[in-house]
Amino acid sequence: MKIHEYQAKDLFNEYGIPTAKGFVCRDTASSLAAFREMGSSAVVIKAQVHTGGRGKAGGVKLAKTQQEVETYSSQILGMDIKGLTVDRVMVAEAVNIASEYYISLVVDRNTKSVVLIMSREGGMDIEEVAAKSPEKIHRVVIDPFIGIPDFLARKAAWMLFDIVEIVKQAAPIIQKMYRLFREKDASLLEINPLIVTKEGRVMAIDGKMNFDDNALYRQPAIESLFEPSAEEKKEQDAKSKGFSFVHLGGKIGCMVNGAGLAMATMDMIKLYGGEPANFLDIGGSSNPDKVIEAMKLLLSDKEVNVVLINIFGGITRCDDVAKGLLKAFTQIETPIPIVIRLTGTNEREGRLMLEGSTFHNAGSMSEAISMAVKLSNN
Amino acid sequence: MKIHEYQAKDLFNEYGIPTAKGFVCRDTASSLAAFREMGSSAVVIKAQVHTGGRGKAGGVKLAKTQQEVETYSSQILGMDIKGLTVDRVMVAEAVNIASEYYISLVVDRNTKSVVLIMSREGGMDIEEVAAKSPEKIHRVVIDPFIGIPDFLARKAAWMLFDIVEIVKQAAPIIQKMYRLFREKDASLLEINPLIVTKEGRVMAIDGKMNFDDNALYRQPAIESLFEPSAEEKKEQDAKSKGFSFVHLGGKIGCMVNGAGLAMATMDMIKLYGGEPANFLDIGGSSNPDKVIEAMKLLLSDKEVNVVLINIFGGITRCDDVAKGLLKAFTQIETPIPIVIRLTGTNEREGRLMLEGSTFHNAGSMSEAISMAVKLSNN
Amino acid sequence: MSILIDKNTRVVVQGITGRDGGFHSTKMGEYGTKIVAGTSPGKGGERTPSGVPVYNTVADAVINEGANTSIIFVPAPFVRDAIMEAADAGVSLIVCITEGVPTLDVIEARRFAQTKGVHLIGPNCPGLISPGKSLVGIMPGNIFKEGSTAVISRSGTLTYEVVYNLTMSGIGQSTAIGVGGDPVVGLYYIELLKMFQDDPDTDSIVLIGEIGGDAEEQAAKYIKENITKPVVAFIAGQTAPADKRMGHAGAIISSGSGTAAEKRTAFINAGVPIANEPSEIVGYLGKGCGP
Amino acid sequence: MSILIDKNTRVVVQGITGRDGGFHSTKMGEYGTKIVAGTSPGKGGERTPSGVPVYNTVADAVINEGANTSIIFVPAPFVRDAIMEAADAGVSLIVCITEGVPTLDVIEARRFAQTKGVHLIGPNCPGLISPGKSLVGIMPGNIFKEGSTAVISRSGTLTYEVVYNLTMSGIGQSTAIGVGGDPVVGLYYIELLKMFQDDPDTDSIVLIGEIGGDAEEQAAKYIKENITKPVVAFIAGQTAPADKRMGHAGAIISSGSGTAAEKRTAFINAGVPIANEPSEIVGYLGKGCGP
Repeated sequence: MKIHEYQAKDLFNEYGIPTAKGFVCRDTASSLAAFREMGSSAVVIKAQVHTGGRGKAGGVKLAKTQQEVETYSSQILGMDIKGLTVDRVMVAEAVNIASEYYISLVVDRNTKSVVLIMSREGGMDIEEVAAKSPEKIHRVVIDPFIGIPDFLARKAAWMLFDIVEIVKQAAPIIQKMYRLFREKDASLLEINPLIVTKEGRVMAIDGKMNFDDNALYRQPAIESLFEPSAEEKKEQDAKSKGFSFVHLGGKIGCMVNGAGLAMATMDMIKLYGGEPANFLDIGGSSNPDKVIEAMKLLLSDKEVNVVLINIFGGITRCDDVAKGLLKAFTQIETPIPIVIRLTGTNEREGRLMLEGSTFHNAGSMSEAISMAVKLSNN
Repeated sequence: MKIHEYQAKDLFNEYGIPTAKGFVCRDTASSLAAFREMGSSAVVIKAQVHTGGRGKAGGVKLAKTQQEVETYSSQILGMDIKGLTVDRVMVAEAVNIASEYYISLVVDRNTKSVVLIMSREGGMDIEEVAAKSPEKIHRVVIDPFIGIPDFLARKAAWMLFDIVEIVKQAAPIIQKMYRLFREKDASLLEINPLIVTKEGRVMAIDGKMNFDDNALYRQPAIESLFEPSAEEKKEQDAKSKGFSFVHLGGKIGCMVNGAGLAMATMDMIKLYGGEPANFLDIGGSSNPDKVIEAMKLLLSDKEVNVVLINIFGGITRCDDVAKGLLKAFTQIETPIPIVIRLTGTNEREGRLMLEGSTFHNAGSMSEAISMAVKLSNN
Repeated sequence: MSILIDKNTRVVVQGITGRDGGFHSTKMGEYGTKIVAGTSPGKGGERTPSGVPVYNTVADAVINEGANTSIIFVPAPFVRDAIMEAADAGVSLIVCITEGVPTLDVIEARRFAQTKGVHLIGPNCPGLISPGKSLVGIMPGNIFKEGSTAVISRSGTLTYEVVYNLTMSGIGQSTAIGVGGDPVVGLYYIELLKMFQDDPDTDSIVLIGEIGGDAEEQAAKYIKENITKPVVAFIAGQTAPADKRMGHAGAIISSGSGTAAEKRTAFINAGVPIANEPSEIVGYLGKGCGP
Repeated sequence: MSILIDKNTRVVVQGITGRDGGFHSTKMGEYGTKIVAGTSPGKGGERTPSGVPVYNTVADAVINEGANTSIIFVPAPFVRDAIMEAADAGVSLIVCITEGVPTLDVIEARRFAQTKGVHLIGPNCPGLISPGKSLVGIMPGNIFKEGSTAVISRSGTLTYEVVYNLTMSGIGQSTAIGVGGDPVVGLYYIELLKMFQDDPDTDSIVLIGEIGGDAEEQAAKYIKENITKPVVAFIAGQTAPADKRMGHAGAIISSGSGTAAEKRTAFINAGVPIANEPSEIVGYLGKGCGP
């Protein structure tokens, strides 16, 4: 789950990580008010959208006068960045930046740990730095039972800074970042750039946080920050029904049990010259209600012209699955052709039961996919 | 550092460990008021002193009437238990005890860990249980980085109890005990007995806590509970001057550098037929001010009839030590004979410097001790 | 032979009195797995309908029944504690089926298991099977067949699909393992490849990967350097869009990395043939694939 | 030969810019110990008056100067962190001189060092010396003499007293170690006895115990079962009253246990002669004491 920069900033403040003063504004009038309130000679106006590359898209501007604040604020509000409409900006105090650094905490699959990643190349795209000059990236693996003791925070801070006064500010910031990360079940906490001001203060200028969806049940405060896009709402709605759904934009609606098999199905559709409309994992059992809900979801996509049901009957046997499908389809009326492929335990019995139905029955995954692609492309 | 039972009870309450209702009272009137306030059919009146064996000494009584509260309270207040005068009692609600258990957390030297110790033989002297039936004592070693996770708390609770409802109450109590122990730098946290009431509630009935003296600097709230006895005050006073002092009651005052050597000196005095007046470790250096302070301390004990100074000159050489002693004794006037023994680096030079002084100079530890014992016993 | 589980595997089921725990305990028992105990705090002393003794703690199950493997079905919020309990109790393998476990819980529990020298598989995995010997998981036992092809996979039904194809073609399996679809799980490709390389009764390996992370790339490198047995790979998610979680929490292309294309390239560079569809795997195995 | 430290010991001094750290660094250097670095956050790049390079972190000292042993002089509140830093940085031995360290800090730091496979001596100890080779501590080096008698002690000056007697009688020492006077410290009798038993250049052992705990009793048992070299023991605190801390935080008879009498009995039962005064030790060694 992603949150906005200004929300991350609020969390930083809650944990004592220094940030530049700033206000979130939903219209130009508020931006002006924020500018006046701040009493700073310059402010940065930043689009608040759940995506990177705001700067390149013109979503970040420095304003020094009321006029500039007004101009930029109204320019940015309503702007489209990577398909997302900007409906709020952050008006933040412009600080005197002496130098910029990169610092983040992230869940690392390989070490199966939280890892602290740092670079003196701050303000840059960190993947680019990693690709071009991997030696400029420092990584510190954190033992979950040890955390970041003082010595480790200092050791890490010395990787970024050479002056003891700066290290003394940075080390506690690193410890606070980790506490925030842990206590809120984050999956990413990135400060880019972390800066040192000309006055010698360490400060987070841009912050980004993602959270572990699996942990939201124990993070109600974080969950309340979630603002799903239209597409995400649909995915969330599917999730609440026990599905895992992702819209893809093609014409062949897929209903599969299991994420891996669903991905393989999409891949094969493409391989066979078709376009999958979606990823849809309906999970374990195949009870009729679930199938009905899944069909509704697929048919709500007006682009879909074929539905492919690919089920592996394992613990739930194929004959039971067939029974469920037949029952479900007594309640579903659609002119769209349905291709069904059932494999696994009691495969023959299941397939026998489907004979004589209006379904297009396939004997193998390859056959099912060719049939669906042919039906879709006609 | 030890605290009173009622103070431990306050800490238990702060950490959510259930205890019986109770009030600390310094006079009989307050005891009566507490009894009335409680509205309980019976109360237990318990002497609050820094020692064990209160029960055997008659310092714990059950009272069911105002008359009994008055009688027992006035009996116990002012009572002498192992040399300590009872100046306050706890008047605690008497609960319906169904069964009693022992549970404690203690720093264990051997495993170099905090250890949870439990027994179903509650209310007894645990050392006695350990000696007679060691199989009735359960020990759980706690990893400082892991603490007591839920499973471990449950596993421990199952060692004491057989009923899931009781285990569900006891497991969090164990976790709270550990949290209290850690957060307050305890060295002992003992609940004896931990009881189950006839109504099925788990509760701490008698609690004892000791704290790590080395950690008091970061535990001001705990330190403020310290009520030193007259003797402890003297020890504390010595400590503030950089000494380690224990009064023993004999006639030979000892001044030694180093705890081990000081103990060995005491032992040898006894072995040679004398009585050491004290243990006094004056620590590393031998600057004159320290010697003067130490002499004041020794001479304040009117029983002392000889002073034995036993110094090993290591990093601080013997000639420097001798210089310091001579300087110090220009400011000390006492008719009491002083035996000095200096060994170690530059021993000869040091001893030469002391020649001609009023000190009794000894060439070896054995000689010094024989001299001191002889002088003391004459 | 096989790896991790065999005829001597004695399983304790954590959460045996729950719906899934009960159902799959029965299924595993029917397959022939030695289900020696279950745990359910407060139900110690009882027995399940099929007669399995229930204990209050895993430690009791280990002491009284000689359990050496645990399978976990407890709800996600209790998984961290359940893994730690099993690791502390002295089993040598823990298989965690539960999905939806918070990542930081897995990180802690796995680290704990590691310090105790205990293997963890999962969470969010279908478990593992050594056909004809032991099934510790939720896989449909009947689609497997005893043999000498190893299967390692991040997915459940896709594994079944692959295995079903193998079995139908007469290719049996030594051990098949679903490592789990979460970003952080226990045993993974490299540890398992090493075990299979050392297993005398495994003579080929099927590796089923998917998008997200770079474990496949690392596995490819490891195979090139250390594995002499033939390996065939399959990668799911070639058409997956970026930044979308494809069912599994771990199946996500983020910041442009973890794509199927990168993984395919890595295997090809390591000399490992890539199947384009599950059914092609049989062909590669038949041909004697491998580096 | 010797144990733990020798000519190859390369010491980093944590807290070298402090009063004690500075003083004893010089003393150790004069003795011949290789003091290769010091640490003092913020003073990295500087040098001490005697020319020892100062680093901001122990890790830097290990990387740049090949330090393999650390000695700690930082104030008590910072000891826990200092030990962990050294253990993490990759030294193999940590000697902590500082006294007054909270026990729970020692428990954590020692556990951390243990998981990293690093030996800890202390805190609240005088350190150790392998005469003629290396001194890592605050002992007066000049009273020691190269030889083959090992000394293990819970005390500082009492050790010097004993060693002085030995040296004066011509009995040199292989390694002499003060394990520290706190209730919880690092290496203790049993680990050290084992090392000395295995050290070809140690042929007798002096063990100086004191009241508090039952480490002496355990050592006695261990000696009886495992040590073939002659051992002489001395126990301080026979006249100590109960429940009073005798200088060392660990020297306390509590709940009637930890008395000198118990310890003496244990050694006698193990066939280890007990000296009644420090000067008697020489006699026992001369006689070829031991079980």
